[in-house]
Amino acid sequence: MTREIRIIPLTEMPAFVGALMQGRKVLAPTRNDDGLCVFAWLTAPEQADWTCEIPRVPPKQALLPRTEVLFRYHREKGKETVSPPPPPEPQVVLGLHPCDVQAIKVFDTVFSAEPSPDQPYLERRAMTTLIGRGFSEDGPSTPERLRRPSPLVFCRELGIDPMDNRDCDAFLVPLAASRMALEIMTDKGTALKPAYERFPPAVAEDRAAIAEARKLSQARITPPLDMAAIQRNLETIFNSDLWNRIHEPCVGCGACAFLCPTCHCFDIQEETQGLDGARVRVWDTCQFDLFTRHASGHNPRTSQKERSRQRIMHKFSYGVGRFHIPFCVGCGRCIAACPAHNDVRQILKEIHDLPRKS
Amino acid sequence: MTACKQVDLKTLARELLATGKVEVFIGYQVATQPLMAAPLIIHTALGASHAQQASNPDAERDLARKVDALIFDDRCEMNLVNYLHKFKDRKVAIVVKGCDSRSVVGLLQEKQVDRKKLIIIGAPCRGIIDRRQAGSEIYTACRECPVHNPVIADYVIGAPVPQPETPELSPEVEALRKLPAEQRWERFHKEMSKCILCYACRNLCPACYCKTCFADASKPKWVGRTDDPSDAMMFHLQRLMHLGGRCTGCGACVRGCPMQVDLRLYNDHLRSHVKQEYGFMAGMDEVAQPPLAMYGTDDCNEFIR
Amino acid sequence: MITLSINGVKVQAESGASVLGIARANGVWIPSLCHHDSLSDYGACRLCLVEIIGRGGRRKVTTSCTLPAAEGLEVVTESERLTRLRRLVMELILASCPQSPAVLELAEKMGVKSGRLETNPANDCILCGLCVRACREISQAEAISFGNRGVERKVTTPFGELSHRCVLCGACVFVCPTGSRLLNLAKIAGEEPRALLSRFDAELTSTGAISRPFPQAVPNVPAINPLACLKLNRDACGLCEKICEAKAICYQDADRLRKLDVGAIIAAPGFEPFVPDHDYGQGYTTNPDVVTSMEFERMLSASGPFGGHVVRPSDGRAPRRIAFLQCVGSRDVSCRNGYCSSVCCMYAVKEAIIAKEHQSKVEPTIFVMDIRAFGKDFDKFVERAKSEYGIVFKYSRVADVVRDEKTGENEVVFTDESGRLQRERFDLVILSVGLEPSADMRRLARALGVNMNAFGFIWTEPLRPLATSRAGLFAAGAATGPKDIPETVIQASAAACEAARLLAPARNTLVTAKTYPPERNIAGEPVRVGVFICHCGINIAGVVDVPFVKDYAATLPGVAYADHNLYTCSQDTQKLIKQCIEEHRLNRVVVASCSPRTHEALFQETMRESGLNPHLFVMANIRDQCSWVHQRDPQGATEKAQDLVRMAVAMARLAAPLKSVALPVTPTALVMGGGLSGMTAALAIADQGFKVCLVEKDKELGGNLRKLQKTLDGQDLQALLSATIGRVRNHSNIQSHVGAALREIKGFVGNYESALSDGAVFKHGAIVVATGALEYQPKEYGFGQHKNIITQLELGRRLEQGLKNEPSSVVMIQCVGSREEPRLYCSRVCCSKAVQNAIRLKALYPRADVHVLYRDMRTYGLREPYYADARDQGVLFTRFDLSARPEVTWNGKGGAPTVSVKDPILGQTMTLEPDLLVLSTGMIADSEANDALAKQLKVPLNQDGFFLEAHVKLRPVEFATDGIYVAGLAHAPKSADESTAQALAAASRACVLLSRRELEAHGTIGDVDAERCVACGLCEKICAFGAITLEVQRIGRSDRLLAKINPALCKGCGACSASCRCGAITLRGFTDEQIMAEISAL
Amino acid sequence: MNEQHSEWQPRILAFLCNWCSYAGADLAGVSRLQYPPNVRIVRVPCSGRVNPGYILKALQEGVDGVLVSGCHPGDCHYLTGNYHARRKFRLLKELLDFVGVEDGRVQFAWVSAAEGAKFAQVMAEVTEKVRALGPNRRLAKKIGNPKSQ
Repeated sequence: MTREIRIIPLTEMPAFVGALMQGRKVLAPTRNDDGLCVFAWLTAPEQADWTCEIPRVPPKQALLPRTEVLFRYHREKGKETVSPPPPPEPQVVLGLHPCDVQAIKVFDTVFSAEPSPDQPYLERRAMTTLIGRGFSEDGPSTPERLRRPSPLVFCRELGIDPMDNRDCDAFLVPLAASRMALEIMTDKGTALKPAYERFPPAVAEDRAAIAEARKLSQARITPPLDMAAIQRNLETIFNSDLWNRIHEPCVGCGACAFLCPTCHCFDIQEETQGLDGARVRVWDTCQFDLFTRHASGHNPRTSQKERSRQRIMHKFSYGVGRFHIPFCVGCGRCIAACPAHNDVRQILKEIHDLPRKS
Repeated sequence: MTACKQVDLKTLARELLATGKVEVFIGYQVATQPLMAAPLIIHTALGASHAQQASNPDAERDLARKVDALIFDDRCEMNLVNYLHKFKDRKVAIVVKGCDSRSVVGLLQEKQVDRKKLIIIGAPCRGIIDRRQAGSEIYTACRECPVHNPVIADYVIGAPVPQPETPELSPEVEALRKLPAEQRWERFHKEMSKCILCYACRNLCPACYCKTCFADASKPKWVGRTDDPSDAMMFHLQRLMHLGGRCTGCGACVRGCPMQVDLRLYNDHLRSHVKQEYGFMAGMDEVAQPPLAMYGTDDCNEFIR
Repeated sequence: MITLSINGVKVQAESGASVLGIARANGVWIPSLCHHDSLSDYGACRLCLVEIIGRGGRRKVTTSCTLPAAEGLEVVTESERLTRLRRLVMELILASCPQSPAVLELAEKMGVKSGRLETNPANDCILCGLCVRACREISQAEAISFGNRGVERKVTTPFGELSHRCVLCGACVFVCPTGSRLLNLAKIAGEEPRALLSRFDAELTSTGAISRPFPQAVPNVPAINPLACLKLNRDACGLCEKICEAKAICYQDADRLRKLDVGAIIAAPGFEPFVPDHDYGQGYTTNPDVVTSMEFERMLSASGPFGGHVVRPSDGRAPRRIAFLQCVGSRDVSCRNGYCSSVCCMYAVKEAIIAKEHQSKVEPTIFVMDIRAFGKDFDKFVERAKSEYGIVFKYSRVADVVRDEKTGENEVVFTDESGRLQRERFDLVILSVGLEPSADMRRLARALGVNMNAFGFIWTEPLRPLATSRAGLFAAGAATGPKDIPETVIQASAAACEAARLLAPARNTLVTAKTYPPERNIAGEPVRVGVFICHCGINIAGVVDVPFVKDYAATLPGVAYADHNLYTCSQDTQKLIKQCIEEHRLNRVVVASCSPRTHEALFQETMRESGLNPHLFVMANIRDQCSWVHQRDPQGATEKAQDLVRMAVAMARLAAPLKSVALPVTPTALVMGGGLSGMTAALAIADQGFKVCLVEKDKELGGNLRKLQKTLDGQDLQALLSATIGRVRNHSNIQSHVGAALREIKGFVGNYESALSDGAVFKHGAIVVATGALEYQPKEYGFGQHKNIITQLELGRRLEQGLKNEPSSVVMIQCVGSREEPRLYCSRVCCSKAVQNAIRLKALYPRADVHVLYRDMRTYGLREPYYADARDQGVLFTRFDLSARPEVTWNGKGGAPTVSVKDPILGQTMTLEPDLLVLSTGMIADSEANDALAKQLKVPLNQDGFFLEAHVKLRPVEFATDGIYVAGLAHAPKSADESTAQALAAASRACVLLSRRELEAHGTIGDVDAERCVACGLCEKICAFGAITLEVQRIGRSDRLLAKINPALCKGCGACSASCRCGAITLRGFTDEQIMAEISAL
Repeated sequence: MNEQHSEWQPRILAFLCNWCSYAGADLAGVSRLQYPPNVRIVRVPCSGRVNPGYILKALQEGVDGVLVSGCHPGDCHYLTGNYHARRKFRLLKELLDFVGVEDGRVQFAWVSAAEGAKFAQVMAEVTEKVRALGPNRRLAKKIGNPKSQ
């Protein structure tokens, strides 16, 4: 069976987005007042911006909000009453780069892992439709600024194809003559029919163009980094001098983790005001001293050295070891955001090139 | 700045490291991204004595390679002074621009660095390229910088640069001051809504060196971590208060912010208030008394009933 | 107790109580005009009608005020019938009393408009008889009663004649519900009542027969004025006893004679302000807009009769031009006060500034003879008054104040400096009244057996300024002559010192120590807060719903027990609290009642008696902050009380026991400086049995005293010098180190260790700084260039031996090097010195012309008569202005100096050719030495380089840092007797410290968290008490520089904590966590 | 709470120094001076004890106004506490004004122990000023309290 594909002129995208917004919240790449690309909840269809490649803020807030109320409570006359938060609403994440899609796969893996699948996450995930978007430097309709992809994106080195439409409910592919092809991949995708049915189906030429773009993109996949070698090396260098060097320029902020599409650590906090209160889940990061500090004051990760190591280990060793999937998708956000200009690619290269100890 | 020796950066670094005058050299190298420089921290071999190191050709080669990688030019935006906190008891040499040198003075004033263990390498600077402007302009903070030449240094690399006239107060801040409170609030709210509480600003700031920041304290808990903008406001307002009379205006917080929160507006405002009210400029004079450590019996009383 | 029902609601009441009262107490409103809680009821006004439901539901109407409560009584207060009846009654009342605002207000509330009946506007009495009952029941005077019958009935005296029984108490007027104009005491008693005037408010306001003397009185409780009380005078009234729920009234209290065995007596009866009588002139007794400075002081006070607004008494309008007339009752032999009152110039300047600050439009002018700003830093204050506040000073003598009755303006008639009569108009005139000995000083002096001086002050020895003519009897303060506050405080301490010298052997012999049970260790116990909420009689419960707040408190987290008490501070309740602590294992206690400022100590005592640390106690102030100030808003007050209790509980939950630390005291003093002050202090301390180490930088003792010959009153200072040195040398407790300096000092209050330059090292507990000052070496007026130009000190020395040649003319120039930049201060002693030398010159050489060129003659206090004496002797005094200072020239080498100066009377330049030109040079601080010592001791200097005391008025001999005291010229220029007094005062303060075996550092102090401190040094700079230092400390296995708080020096202000960015300092008892918990609890 | 609702009552927190202003409050009480019941008092040893963070925190916790009151300049029981406080508060005021927090949300007063009348007046004026500003929405945190969301 051939996949359903619709063709949407770029000028009609606001109409499509507007239709998506009927009864759904839509998270999409936008440009803020400073001109910075960020994933943000749309309040108007025109806000979706198709010139963004990897928005600075990842789409993870759709599934793991920065602040999530787990329940509320109220105290009166010495008694507490507890009330659950409202159930999640249907939502669409639009314009996902395939590496961000891969990141959501990491989330799915972690949050559904036994023995303690994360109910709030899974409930929210079930209500979420993912619309990916392909990026092809070779496509005739690719805007000029996207022809040269960000030098910081290294997803191809990790084996992720920026035209990959797997794991999406629908997928947008840029076509010539300022058009987008919308590939419908799943039932969730099909459920968007009211939004896309007014657009014409793809003709054979279009299908051929899409296939051609995919082929060119596939061909550009660089020999992937030897992730297995990296993981093997990591297992042996826990106490290596290397970490002394790596952490030194790091200032210990949380920019890399908060902007990383796969980082998913959180903290649980109490927010109280008078007799009312809420238990909330907020983003946290292993880069903060507070992250592992015990109530006693003892901290197993005393310095930035341990914390920097934890980040690399978690991304490239622990994740792979437990879930057989690296916790890095090569989006390059951490490189762009790092105020000390640390580059994870360099670190990976150093680890990869370490002389094997026999 | 008193006249001191003009030297070549790499030669000096090589000598300081080779003679063991310093154990750590903090400078810049080319970053992996265009128009940027990254910090380069060079150690004499860790733990190894000077003699041992000389006998280790690998280490020697590594050291030489790193020294060769040292640069100083208009890409070197980071304020490296922040790294001094990491090497508190070590003998350190550090490359500082004019603005950064004020941070050193601030730290000397607050007894955070031992002058005897510190070699300051001044780097006269005409301004840093603003990478957000695609390399065509220098940063606003640099355009308005009153100290293009370091105020304190043991060595300088390059000749002093002319000091352009700078406005008493950033025109942008001045314009903002004139807006009605409602619009100033909108601006503040907008800036604060961008913040993701990653604390890069704090962690980059040389004047932020508390062992436990109030934002990380739990007893009592001053700042929440939610996306309610009031949490970011609490964090930044209190941090601004802590920097009152101490901020030197180096701009590290603004350049380092991944979300481009414009903290400069607020720091500039307070800095100009402190200068106007108490004639004080942070980081200019090591023996000057910071205004918030003092009082005047004739201080402004108008805002009090 | 019985139970009755009001509108179907069951209420409890005393059997026989009036139903009206019960209803009101239960919040049921019933109109009434003739009821007063303190008087019997007799149902006169008929407004308070209610229905009683009898057997079978029959309803009977009756007045509720006369209806006694009985078991099972059923009362209805609202019904159609009642409304109709009450309205009818009201209509009748309104007709007879149509214009009383109170009645009209009630009528409106009841929905009654006048109209149907004929009214009598002349009447405003409703014949309720409250006045008659008050006169009978309260005053027991029975001066008034009802007379006549029917429509003629009225309140009157017997036979309508003036009553001799009326006591003018005014109770009748006070209780009258309509404010009737017919009730006129003048018609009853034939005279107007006189208001009882408040002494504190300078008699500008009236007060009651029971009142608090003034808002901050100690003890702050009301007292009965025995001259005005009806009970004490006529055995009438007694109302206060009935009303006081605390049963605090005791009419039997009376003056009692007591005999005390004492070893020394200190007389400090103070002074009284001069009262200008009719003969004095200037219209004080006749002109309403002439007030005394004391009255003006109250007028300026925010807590005074006008709330701080400056108003003219005559018309209540804000005055624009105000005049201060100085020297009223001072420097005036016509009222036998030939002395200067010392303080009036400065208080006038202060009052002028405050008036200006209150109302910027005020233009004050001060009419002075001299501006006598001789105190420390006073001249700077005067300069500010001129330059910043535009206050005008006019050198003049005021002849009179004339009031223009038509315009209400007042003309000040004065002679200006040139001797011309001038007139200026002012809205308000303030008489700067002087200080006089109190009226019964003579009686007191006779009783004490001490001599008085010519002006009626207590006489004291010139060089022992506290010693009276009788051994063991000392006098201090303004009782011995006019003084400003710091001098008074100094004298008080000095007198204590003199007394303590005599009493030292008996120290600590009459003390009994209180013992407490051992403190319970509450570590690890779950928080169990006990909350006690006070009714304070009706003071709180009358407004705040106390039982409700108590129930609420019981639900708060951590609260294990809650109760309410009639008086939580009563002895019974203390027992109860102790029981509750025991029974309920309470480990925190919250009392919600009144102010912790007055009652915290009492409850903390109870805590200690129960074995709990007193810091586990927190108070919520629901009286001063709720019931008393929100009387009209019971609901708001109750809600606020809930909040305050919740905040207090939140605070208490985090309260921790605080330990006080005992630190030993080394009973030795270091006295820096061996001049008159240093030696006097050393002797005073040594005489009290403590060791003294006396350090003098010169090779011999004596300091500046060595340069002085005689005092103004002729006392031989050299004799004093040799006697003092002799005593110091021979005193077994004093070790002198001459030619020595302080090399190093370590430690803190009670525990210093010092090393001297001569190698001596010793421990001591206190330090007295008495390092003196230097004589200014002038550069002005050709000094040093001409042999005939000498200083006043040199003249004094020469006069002792007699001058070589008889001078025909001597000119003295005052304020050389003083009172101008860069030394904008008065050297205080030079005027007196000039007068002294001038008199001496005139005595030795009566034909010599002696000219004193001065800016202001500052012969303050009892020095003034010598100034008058000098003028009588023919010494000529000529004032000059700083802008036209004298000029000194001379011809060639041998020519006599020529002084030219502008004569203000002639308005021309006057040229003098004296044989001797004498410069009155001031004193300057030894800046270098003071600076060095100030750094060593970490104490401040003022901008002129003199040591800066902790408080210029109230703590003149101590530094902010405990354990260090200052005396003599090191503090500021002063005379020998003043230095002596200050030295004794410093010694006295030092001995208070040295006499303790140990110092107890209180618990509420700062606390440094070594884990957080980064040693930035901000706290060290901010601490006013030198309590914080950065020190290397051993933490774990490493040495780190950290802030360290000295518990002995910390005063617990918390400024360090509020400034510490790292949160490394907290203030015990007021921790960040506790305060934040309070904030969050709101 | 609701602005339009006439029943809205501002909640105001006052930090009073123990020696002057708290005593002034006591004197207002003893003198039975009536003022609106909107202010809740936190007693601190000295106005110098008041960390500007307390003021910010109180606003975040949702109080509608904050008052800090201490001894008049020169009268500090701890000599200089109020002077240091004045500098800090000046800085805070500058900052709050600049970011656009309404003038009057945070107020300062010097009230002496003798100024019961001034205390009552300050209470009334502060309450009125805050009432005129309406509820504190700017700095108040909403997440903990469903009503304010």
